This record gives sequence, C-alpha cells and structure tokens, in this order.
Amino acid sequence: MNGHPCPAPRRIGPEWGQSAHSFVLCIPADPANLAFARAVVAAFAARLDFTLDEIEDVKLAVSEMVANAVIHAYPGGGGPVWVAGRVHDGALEVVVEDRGRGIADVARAREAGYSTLGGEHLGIGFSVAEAYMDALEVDSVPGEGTCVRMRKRPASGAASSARPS
Amino acid sequence: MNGHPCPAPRRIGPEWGQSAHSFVLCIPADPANLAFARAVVAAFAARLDFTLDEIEDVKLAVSEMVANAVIHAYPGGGGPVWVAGRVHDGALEVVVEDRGRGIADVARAREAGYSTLGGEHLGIGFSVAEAYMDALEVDSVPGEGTCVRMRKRPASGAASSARPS
Amino acid sequence: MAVHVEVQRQGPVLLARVEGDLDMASAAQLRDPLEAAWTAGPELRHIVLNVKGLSFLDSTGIAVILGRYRAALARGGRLVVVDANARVRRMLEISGALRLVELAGSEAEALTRLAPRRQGRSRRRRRRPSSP
Amino acid sequence: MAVHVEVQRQGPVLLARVEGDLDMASAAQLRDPLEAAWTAGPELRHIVLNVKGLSFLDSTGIAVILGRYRAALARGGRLVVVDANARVRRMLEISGALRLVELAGSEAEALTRLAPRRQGRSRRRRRRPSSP
Ligand SMILES: Nc1ncnc2c1ncn2[C@@H]1O[C@H](COP(=O)(O)OP(=O)(O)O)[C@@H](O)[C@H]1O
Ligand SMILES: Nc1ncnc2c1ncn2[C@@H]1O[C@H](COP(=O)(O)OP(=O)(O)O)[C@@H](O)[C@H]1O
Repeated sequence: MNGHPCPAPRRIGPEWGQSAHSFVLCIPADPANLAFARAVVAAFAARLDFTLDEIEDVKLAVSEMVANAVIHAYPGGGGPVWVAGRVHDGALEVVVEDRGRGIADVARAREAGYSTLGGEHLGIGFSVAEAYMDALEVDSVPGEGTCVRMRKRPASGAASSARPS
Repeated sequence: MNGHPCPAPRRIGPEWGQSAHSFVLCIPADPANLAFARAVVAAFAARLDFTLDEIEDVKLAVSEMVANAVIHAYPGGGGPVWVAGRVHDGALEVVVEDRGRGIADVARAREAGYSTLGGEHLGIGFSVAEAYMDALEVDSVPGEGTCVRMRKRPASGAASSARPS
Repeated sequence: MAVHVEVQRQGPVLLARVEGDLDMASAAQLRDPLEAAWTAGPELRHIVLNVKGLSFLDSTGIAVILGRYRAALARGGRLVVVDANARVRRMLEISGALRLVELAGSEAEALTRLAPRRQGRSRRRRRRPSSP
Repeated sequence: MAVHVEVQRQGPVLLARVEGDLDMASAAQLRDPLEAAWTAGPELRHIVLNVKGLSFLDSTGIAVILGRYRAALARGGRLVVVDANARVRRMLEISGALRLVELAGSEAEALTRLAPRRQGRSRRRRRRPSSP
C-alpha cells in the first residue's frame, strides 16, 4: 500500500454525506479484518428494523465481498478496501469497493461456480451475496477496481430510529 | 457537508496503512452515530488482549471525543468525523479527527471544567477521555480542524491475535 | 443505543430507574421525563436515581444527573444514586459529581435515608399545636 | 473471530465438533486438524461434522467442508453434517453442497446411519471363513 492508506473511495459519491445515517470504513485487504467488517456493518444495520437473522444476511454478504477484495483484488498483496453504508429510502445500502485489478467479464464472474482461482475456491461468492440481499450490482473497471453495491430492506418494512433525510 | 462526504483525513497519515491491523472510519458529525462509533472501536479493540472493562474505557474516551466533534466542531451543523484505529507496538492507538473550527487555546480547553458552551456542558470531555486512556494528544488548528490522538495498552501487556508488523 | 426510564413519585421523592446507554444522543430520554415529573409534582424535593441498568455513561449523562441535582437543591432536597457499579462510580468521581450527589446500595436504603428528615419534620409540625 | 475444533476417531468415523465463526480467516483452524487426523488415521472413511456451535459460515467454510467431503469420497466414505441450523442449511443448499453431504439431527443418528454398512461388512467378513 503506497501513499495514503485510505484516500477517498472513487465510487462512494457525495450522496453518502447527505444523511446522518451513513458511514465509510477503510480497512487493509487482509483476512484479519473480515470479522471486523462484519461487526461494523452489523452495528450500523442496528438502526434499521432488521431481525437478527436479516442482520446475519447482511454480515454474510458483506463478508463475501470483502473476502473477494482480499483474495482477488490485489495479486501483489495488500491494498485498501472500503465498506460504506447508508440508510436510503428506508433500506440499507452497502458498498464494498477496492482499487484492485478489476474484473474483465462481470457477467461471467457473477455466475455460480465460476472462479479464476483453483483449489478450494467454489466461485459462489457473488451468488451467495446476491441470495442474501435484495439487490446487488457490480461496477468494475480492469486495472482500476471493483465496486459492489448491495441493498436490503427490513422485511418489517419500517425504519426504526433512523430518519433518513 | 459539501463535496465528498469523506475525503481523506488530514492527520491520519500513511503510517496507518502499514499494518493489517488498522482502520479509518468516516461518519457524519451527528449524535445518531455516537453509539456506532463506540461499537466500531470496541469491535476493533477485540483483537488486542483488553479486558471488557478496558474496552469500555476505550469506548468512553472515543465517545467523548466524537461527541466533542458533534457539539463543537461544526457550528454551522454537520461535517465529517474520522475515527481511526491501529495496533501499534502492542497498544491501541485511536484518532478522532474533524475539519471543524478548531481550538484556539488547547491547553485551556483540556482543563477540567472549561467549556465554551454554557447550559449543562461540564467541560470535562477531555479530562474524562484522558483519565481512561494511557495518553491523549490534541492537535488543533483554528479554522482547519481538530485531531485527538489516544493510546491504550492492555494491562495484560501482550497483544493476542494481532501481530502488528 | 437508547435509554429506558421508569419514574415513580413516593411522597417527596421522585424515584427513577434508568436502563441502557446514556450518552449525548439519549440524554433527553432521561432528562425529559424527570423534568416533566418534577414540574408536575411540586411536593417533590428529593431524587433517587437507580442506575443499576445503566450500561454506558458519559459526561453528558453526568451533566443530566447534575442538572437534576440542582433541581433538587433548589427545593432544599438531595439526589441519591442507587446501585452504581464501579464504572458509574468512577465517572461520578472523575466529574466531581460525587461531592454533590450521594450514593446508596439500594432503593430502600436511599428512601430510608431521605425519610427521617421528612418524618422528623412532619412529627414536629404535628406536635407543635399540642405542645405549647 | 475464531474457530474451535474438537476431533475424535470412532472406528472408521472421524467425528469433529466445530464452534465459532468460520470464514476465510479461520478456515485453516478447521481444515488443518481435520486433515491431520485424516492422514494419521488410514482406517477413517467417514466424517461426521457437528456444526451446532457454528455462529458464522461463509463460502470459504463451505469450501472446507466440501474439501473434507472429497477426502471421504476418495476412501469410499460419506460426510454427515450434524445439527445444522436454518442458516447453515441454507448455505449448504445455495452452495449446492446439500447434493453431496448428508444431514443428521444428532451425532447418534449420524453414527447409526454410518454404522450398519460397517457392521454389515465386518459381520460378513467374520462369517466368511466359517461359511464355505
Ligand atoms: N474484488 C474483486 N477484484 C477482482 N476480481 C474479483 C473480485 N471479486 C470477484 N472477482 C472475480 O470474480 C470471480 C468470481 O467471484 P466469486 O463468485 O466470489 O467466487 P470466488 O471468490 O470463489 O472465485 C473471482 O474468481 C474473481 O476472478
Ligand atoms: N472537536 C472540537 N472542535 C472545536 N472545539 C472543541 C472540540 N473539542 C473540544 N473543543 C473545545 O474545547 C472545550 C472543552 O472541551 P471538553 O473538555 O470536551 O468540554 P465540553 O465538551 O463539555 O465543552 C469545548 O468547550 C470546546 O470549546
């Protein structure tokens, strides 16, 4: 990691500052930070009316996407990963972004069972994250980085303490 | 908050990316994020050999400093607050930074009982944070912002899973 | 993330039980019901604050407690904090609040401590007409 | 943040109880002791994995389980997952692992299910010399 460890992320734009209910977290792409990323997103999600099970869904999806950044984004080893969250329209929006090598064929990468790595890699990271969230979009530029945007609305419908503006 | 909600912080320098055990969190200066900031710092501190009581100490100190940024930094209302943490020399280092109005007389501001606000403000935020941490430094430039750097070493001495490089 | 408060009036004593995390975001959740009960009860002089369920307390929380102490003082009363754990006690100490508010191990202890003065006075008052 | 594993050999069955959060960071803490026991026990054919204490499971964890499934398969054995809660079951389903590994409600059920074949065979083996 050269220069500032956590420069401003690229795709997490100004709209993320519009509400009090948002955060941007920057962590080094390292397995040691997976559990931490999960804890952070769970703590943030607590301000919405999620069930404990739904919060586990969010933790899992975020964990899969951060793990992808750790495994795939920086072949040279190490680099920043951003996890950002906000309450938007009564739903939780989470973004996981890296400045790694990017994905040439996103459609293919999202297919269950497709992995560019061998060994025990199952190629199901994207499909798992998708299964546990309401929506998942991948925005990736080879050589620049990957940004995965996910959304989940509490089944109960209503945001509790969060009053997003 | 204009422009990017979370540009790179100013005083959290490149040394923060040197170890896998670090994070930078950016949140809007809003009371709604106090409990979240505490939860994040507690989740991070878990990788050191802190007792539960020591983790409560860290939560309290961070909460006081984030509350200061919420109350004092942005008189116009709203702005980013960064909370950064890293494992350094077996100790936890936490920084709370804002780009607010800054403090003209830091020595005076740190005195117990000194507050520029009336009402119920006791003027003990700094002294409380100092009492619960091993060290606290304030670096503030009027018109530019405030950066509070705190350190705490687990009384047990040893870092557990964290192997800071 | 929030605070839960239960308020009871017992003669001249306002008894409040507070639970949860008391910080800048939740301070009003303690302050407001205490102020409302205080204003609605002109007979109230003392405050007993049971903090057994308090899981977090910062300087803003101390400020709320001291605000209530001043309200009691203005009516010639006292504020007793009940069941403070080591963390709460240390915050009361560091903030200097321990020089103003009192500590008690239980609500019963706090109420008994506040009662004699009241009973003493009412007894005196009742006896006065018959004694001279 | 970590995984705790307890491993027992019971005849041809490697019984493992896993607790904690199983992710990319902790996968080796499950994989390594299972591999070590498997290598050390050439008599082992089946794996019973009690996941009752599993509080988190991601696709890396599924990959470890499937790795052990293949090891069992290579020795003509099976892998039975015991006490999977709804979340673990769903992950096994989504990943396709449920088409390969089996589920059981308890260790006893899993061991009984794996036993008949073993007993059947050993009985057959023992009887053979006496029958012709
Ligand atoms: N953050 C990323 N940076 C670069 N490539 C990625 C990233 N995330 C996923 N990929 C690519 O997409 C493929 C599919 O990802 P995924 O479904 O998570 O399966 P797996 O991680 O097991 O390979 C990966 O093999 C990798 O080539
Ligand atoms: N982040 C900040 N930005 C600007 N001023 C600050 C900041 N933090 C503290 N101060 C100044 O320092 C004084 C003392 O702070 P503190 O000890 O926390 O007491 P209090 O917050 O009760 O006023 C404040 O009244 C304020 O003038």
